[in-house]
Amino acid sequence: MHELALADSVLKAALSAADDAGMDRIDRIVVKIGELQQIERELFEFSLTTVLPAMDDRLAGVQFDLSEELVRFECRSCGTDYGRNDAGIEGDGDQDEAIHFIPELSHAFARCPSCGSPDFEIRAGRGITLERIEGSSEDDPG
Amino acid sequence: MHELALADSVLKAALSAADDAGMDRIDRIVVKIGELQQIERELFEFSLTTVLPAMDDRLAGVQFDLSEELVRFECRSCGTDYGRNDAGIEGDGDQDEAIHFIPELSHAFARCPSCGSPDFEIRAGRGITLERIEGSSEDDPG
Amino acid sequence: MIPGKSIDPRSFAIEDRLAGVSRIVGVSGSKGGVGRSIISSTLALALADQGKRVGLFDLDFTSPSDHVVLGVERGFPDEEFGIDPHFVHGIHMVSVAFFTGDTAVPLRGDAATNALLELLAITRWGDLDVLVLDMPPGLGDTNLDVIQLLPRLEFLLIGNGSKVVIDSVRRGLDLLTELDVPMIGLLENMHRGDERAVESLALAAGVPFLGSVPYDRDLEDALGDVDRLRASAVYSAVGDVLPA
Amino acid sequence: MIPGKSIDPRSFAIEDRLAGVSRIVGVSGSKGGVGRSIISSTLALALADQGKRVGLFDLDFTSPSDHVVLGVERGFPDEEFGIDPHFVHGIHMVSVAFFTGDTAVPLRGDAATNALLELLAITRWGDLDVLVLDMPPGLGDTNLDVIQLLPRLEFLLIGNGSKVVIDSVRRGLDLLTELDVPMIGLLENMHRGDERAVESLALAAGVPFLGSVPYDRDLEDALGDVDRLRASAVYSAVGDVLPA
Ligand SMILES: Nc1ncnc2c1ncn2[C@@H]1O[C@H](COP(=O)(O)OP(=O)(O)O)[C@@H](O)[C@H]1O
Ligand SMILES: Nc1ncnc2c1ncn2[C@@H]1O[C@H](COP(=O)(O)OP(=O)(O)O)[C@@H](O)[C@H]1O
Ligand SMILES: [Mg+2]
Ligand SMILES: [Mg+2]
Ligand SMILES: [Mg+2]
Ligand SMILES: [Mg+2]
Ligand code: NI
Ligand code: NI
Ligand SMILES: [Zn+2]
Ligand SMILES: [Zn+2]
Repeated sequence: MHELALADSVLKAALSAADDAGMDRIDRIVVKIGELQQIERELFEFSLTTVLPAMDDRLAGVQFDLSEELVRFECRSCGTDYGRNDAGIEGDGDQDEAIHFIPELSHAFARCPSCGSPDFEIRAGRGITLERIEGSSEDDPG
Repeated sequence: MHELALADSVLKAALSAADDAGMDRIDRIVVKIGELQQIERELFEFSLTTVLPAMDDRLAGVQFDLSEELVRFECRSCGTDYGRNDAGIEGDGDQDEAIHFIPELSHAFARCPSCGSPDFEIRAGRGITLERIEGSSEDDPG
Repeated sequence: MIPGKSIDPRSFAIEDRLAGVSRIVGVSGSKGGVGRSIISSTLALALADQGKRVGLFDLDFTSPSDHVVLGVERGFPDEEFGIDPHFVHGIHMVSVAFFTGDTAVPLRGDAATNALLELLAITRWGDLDVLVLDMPPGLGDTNLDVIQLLPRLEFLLIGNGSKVVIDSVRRGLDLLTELDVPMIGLLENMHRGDERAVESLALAAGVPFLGSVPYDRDLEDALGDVDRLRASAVYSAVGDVLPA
Repeated sequence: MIPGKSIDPRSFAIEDRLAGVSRIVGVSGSKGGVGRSIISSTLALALADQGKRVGLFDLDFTSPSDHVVLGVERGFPDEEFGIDPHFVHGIHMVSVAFFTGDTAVPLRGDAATNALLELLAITRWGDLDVLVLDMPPGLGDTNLDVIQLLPRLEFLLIGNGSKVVIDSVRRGLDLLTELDVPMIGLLENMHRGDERAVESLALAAGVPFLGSVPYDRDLEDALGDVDRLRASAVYSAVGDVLPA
């Protein structure tokens, strides 16, 4: 249920972006969910849509557009590009759980399938990013 | 005159790239020279064109295309984008000299003109990069 | 937001997560092994014993020590609306060692920055009088990150009288002074005999000298056992180090 | 080369620059303050005194110490076809402190990687029997970089009997063993009494135990003065630590 904290940060970031853009209402928030962190999508979505919007009027009619992004690890040692399933992370246990809280702890458990190195870049699919917001201001034409 | 060592590394990188591409002769080497390091361009060019090509036959008729790239520092603290002249580096002295050898030592001397932070990214214009090589192999048509 | 540029939402949550924390103290000093972890842990313990609400956050991700000093069992924190720090010996505590157990965590600087951001975004520290940050050595990513991310942070620097330590701490102190980072002062650790080098350094740098924690040859036996830590000379010395 | 992707030429020069170096020894150990710099510097000094051709490269960029231990004046190296290490007390030596004097060098990990690459690409070490690398603490960028960039590197790990040190060094040792990085062994520093924790750790991890360097209460007075260093208990202990 730490998904609520992640959802909360997304909405805070969205509201800040709305401020910057002079929006009075946010209609749509586009979020990318990285595979590595394995968030519980239902909890995350429930937090975004049901629990949190009450925090700000500008979120009253907001819609969410969530999409998932696969992990792409790139080995700094041999250059191999690999995915979560090839990284040797033990599923359904402590390793998964540690990475769920802090994706960088993959450096403790994940290894390059070609050379065994823990020295990789997480090129994509790490965690939650706010891709885009759409909205309007009172004095928008139309 | 440590410019010779930099020139040497450029040619070694070019020869390695030629190997990868199956080239028997390198005709053209395109190099970008970052402003930050303030290399002595004449020394560097002299090393590239006159001293070093003897190291490998494939460099016999090589031409060089050198261009300069301005420094772009980006402050991690306040986001300001600034150039070498705004970074407060003392010219013609020890600071310049230290940065000439190791561009990252700019973190000891350069400061963001807006907020004073030494915590910046060197976004461009750091040092020497090999942009491209052109060449041909014996069995090239024409 | 800039069209086409995605936003990392985590930093937007930090201020709120720390809203109930009155004071954030970064125990630092650029030289390794000067006793940041010992001081951070015993300071947190002493403040808790005084009835203060205290947090302890071990930011030396690749070489965490506070769980060893305080003898804390590993285990995942509770997860509810975020993560709740472990509550042990009266201290609210977070360490990557709780997540990884005995496993090594090789982390490049940018990964350490990400881990810090993540923990700041999800940890519910609640209401605290003091949050103590146990910093890693050096002048690298994590020390630069806390300066950037936590404008309310005050540094408490640790040094000792060894020439190599004085040389290193002086550099760090000069930098923090130049950057105008709030500084509680410089504390000497492992004080022996009539050594005055740390005091002189504080004087020369114009920062408060916070006194001396004695070298304690029995400290080693107390590590991992809070009752014995409470009886140590270090514990007695750190209790009143933080000016109000 | 991949069309449109520029190449950093520096790594292509490294092998040649180190071609005359017979052996590269990385003095490491993930805990700060265990004595890497003391051991690196006195080991280099002892080997030089034995007539070996020795290099000493201080890779703790944000907290360099070897120049303090050996009492070396700062000053730029000579520049001729590259840079020549300073030659002091029989040791060929490079440290960022030669370039920056007393100024602090805050460096994030990626900048430290760049500084390392640059120095490896331009330094002319010449013919050496041993090049000693004094590593920074932790399991961060520079330790990962040398593993990646210098396949011939052998690690010499330093630890001591303190619980916090044992905990940290065990993690690092496990990782290096898993990665099959060449390892000379584990050396105990600051040995006192009949402490055996470091020896036991080496045994448990299956790496050679290289013996114990005693805790030397007079060492501090010898720092910066090579003649006194040569008379120290540390110097006597490190002279035969490197197996042939
Ligand atoms: N006042 C003291 N007396 C005796 N030993 C100490 C004292 N402070 C620290 N130590 C010891 O010094 C070593 C380094 O301390 P530590 O807190 O881990 O340093 P740091 O966190 O700065 O790297 C540990 O073995 C610790 O037990
Ligand atoms: N064998 C020893 N006896 C006494 N003091 C030592 C010994 N080895 C190291 N020291 C002291 O311990 C401190 C840390 O040593 P240093 O070499 O700087 O550690 P590191 O490089 O691992 O951080 C220094 O003050 C040093 O003088
Ligand atoms: Mg990375
Ligand atoms: Mg950078
Ligand atoms: Mg510590
Ligand atoms: Mg050191
Ligand atoms: Ni969760
Ligand atoms: Ni030069
Ligand atoms: Zn690999
Ligand atoms: Zn700035």
